[in-house]
Amino acid sequence: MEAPDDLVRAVEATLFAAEAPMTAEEISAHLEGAEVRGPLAELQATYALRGVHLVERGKRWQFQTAPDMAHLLRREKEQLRRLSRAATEVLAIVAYHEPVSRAEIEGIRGVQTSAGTLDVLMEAGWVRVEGRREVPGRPVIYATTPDFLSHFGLKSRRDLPGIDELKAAGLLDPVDEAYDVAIGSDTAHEPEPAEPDADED
Amino acid sequence: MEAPDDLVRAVEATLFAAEAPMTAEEISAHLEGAEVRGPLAELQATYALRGVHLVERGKRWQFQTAPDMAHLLRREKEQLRRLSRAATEVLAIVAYHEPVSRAEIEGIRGVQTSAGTLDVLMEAGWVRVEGRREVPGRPVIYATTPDFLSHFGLKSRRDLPGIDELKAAGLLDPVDEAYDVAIGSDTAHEPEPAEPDADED
Amino acid sequence: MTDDGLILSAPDEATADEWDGPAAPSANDAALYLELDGWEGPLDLLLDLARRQKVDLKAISILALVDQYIHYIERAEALKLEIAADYLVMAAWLAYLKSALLLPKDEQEDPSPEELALRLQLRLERLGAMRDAAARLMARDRLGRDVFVRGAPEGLKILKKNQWQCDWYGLVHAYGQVKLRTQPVVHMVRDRPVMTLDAAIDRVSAMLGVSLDWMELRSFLPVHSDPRLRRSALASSFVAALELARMGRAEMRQEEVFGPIHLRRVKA
Repeated sequence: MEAPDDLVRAVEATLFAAEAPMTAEEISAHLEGAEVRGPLAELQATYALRGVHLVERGKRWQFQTAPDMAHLLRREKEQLRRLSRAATEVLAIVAYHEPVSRAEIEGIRGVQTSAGTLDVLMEAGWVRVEGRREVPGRPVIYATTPDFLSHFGLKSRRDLPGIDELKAAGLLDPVDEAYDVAIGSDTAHEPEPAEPDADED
Repeated sequence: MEAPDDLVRAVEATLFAAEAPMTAEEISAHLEGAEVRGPLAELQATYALRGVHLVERGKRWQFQTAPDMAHLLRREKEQLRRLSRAATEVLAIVAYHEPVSRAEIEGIRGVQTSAGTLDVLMEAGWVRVEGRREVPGRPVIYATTPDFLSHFGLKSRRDLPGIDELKAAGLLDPVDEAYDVAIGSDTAHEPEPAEPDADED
Repeated sequence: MTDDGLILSAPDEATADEWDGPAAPSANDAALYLELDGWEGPLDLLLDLARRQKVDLKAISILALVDQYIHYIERAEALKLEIAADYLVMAAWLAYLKSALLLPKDEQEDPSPEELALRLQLRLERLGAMRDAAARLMARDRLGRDVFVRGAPEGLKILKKNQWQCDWYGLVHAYGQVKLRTQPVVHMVRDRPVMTLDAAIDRVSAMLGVSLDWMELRSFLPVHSDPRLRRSALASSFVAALELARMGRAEMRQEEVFGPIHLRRVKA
């Protein structure tokens, strides 16, 4: 690469350090009235092949990243994150009760729901604002999205197991009932040979 | 000018767009792990003749205007806050002796260092607390920062002006050591306080 | 080993008389005051005075330097200027050093004045080196003064996109938990057959009374009863046995870990 002359270098440095795009006149004034159109054209040609271009926008000149490198300026980094328990509960409530307002969600959960929780679900693309309920205060109501169905492998919301099914699957058993079942099955199946009664019988 | 390859252009665009100097590792991470040392060297050579240079400062790379353009650019830019003489001396002592405690700085300067002096240097981002020396009293020790190297255009501390000669001349050694060398004695040196006022007592 | 010339030979041009104030040639009193105010301590003043000798600091004449310094301080005192204590301490120390240097060698104390002089010279050298280094550092092409980074960088933004994870089971289970937590729950406390500790103590002590031999703990349990009552009875009987042993009414023995536990009556 041949050395550019000093005026070209001066224009280059001036535009590089400038905090805003500059007109040719401003650059010239900065460089003691030098004629800068030639140097600007030369720089533009030089940079045309590079990762940075010299561009003129509305008579103002500036360096900017080459268009095909623009993706470098904003890089997306995906990270897998598990939904928190609170968010999962809220999602489940929206799915079972939609459309549902935040106050209703809180009523069902029995605890306050932080604003961030619904945001997370909307960011995930599973919940959306469906509108407002025509009651005093016109609360926003939420519903699930088609993405929600496809993510959870559901054809429709009707595929979600009902309360009775949850009960049958043991998911709604209160803790002490579950304990009794466990105890009962212990005795029934005698799974522990060390049990005194098993030895005795 | 031949067209640089896309990786070179990507490194160029990344560093042009970056708001702070980047290490080769950071650039590489931004470019999906590409090996960027070759491209950096190529860009550095390409830009060496231009009005903008690619420089390495404390392992971090950045574009900056060529030093010979200073006279053109300086007038527009706000002057740096002038450092007091005390602050410049303290900065030099930290840079050439780091890591160094406040007592050691004061030993060299023969005067107490006002609390503000080190604060000014830390606020400027040139000096930081590096830790504590594991001696009685565990004094805080200070060292320079990567920003210090950037600001003063140093690739590394080895680039400090005259540091090799100072080292060779023993001028970075404490007075006690230098004294032993000067009188060429291996005799057990008495723990003589070098402070004149201490001798005075 | 000390270089005598270092201390005693004064360069001709550096006599105290020629010197009329550091930094500024003007000898007027106001300037003197201001300059004294501007030193970074006595060592700093000494270094500037030493530099006026226009020789390498290694070859400095300490005697001449002492004279210059004392002269400077005396002039300041004559003008009734406030002089910080550390300057006066240095002046007194230098006066002492000078007199010691002029004494015959055999009358010198330890540390020798030559040693003190050499140490002073070494300190001046070191401070001088740092002052020069500072000047060279400040003269470099400095970012923001001589060289500039890009004025308006686009900036690199890394957008972190969260890919949220949740599965069908997690969803359904969460709903189950919510319903569970908020449903009115009816607690049914079942009537479970248990053997109380008191009953066990009565039972075990009564049974101990019928035999003097070792009996296994399990033989104390009710034979044909609900398995859940037997579990309760085993626990109570074990505690009862411990209690009886504590009271000295029974002794216990176990051959191995997890082995059967035996007990028998202690003969009164």
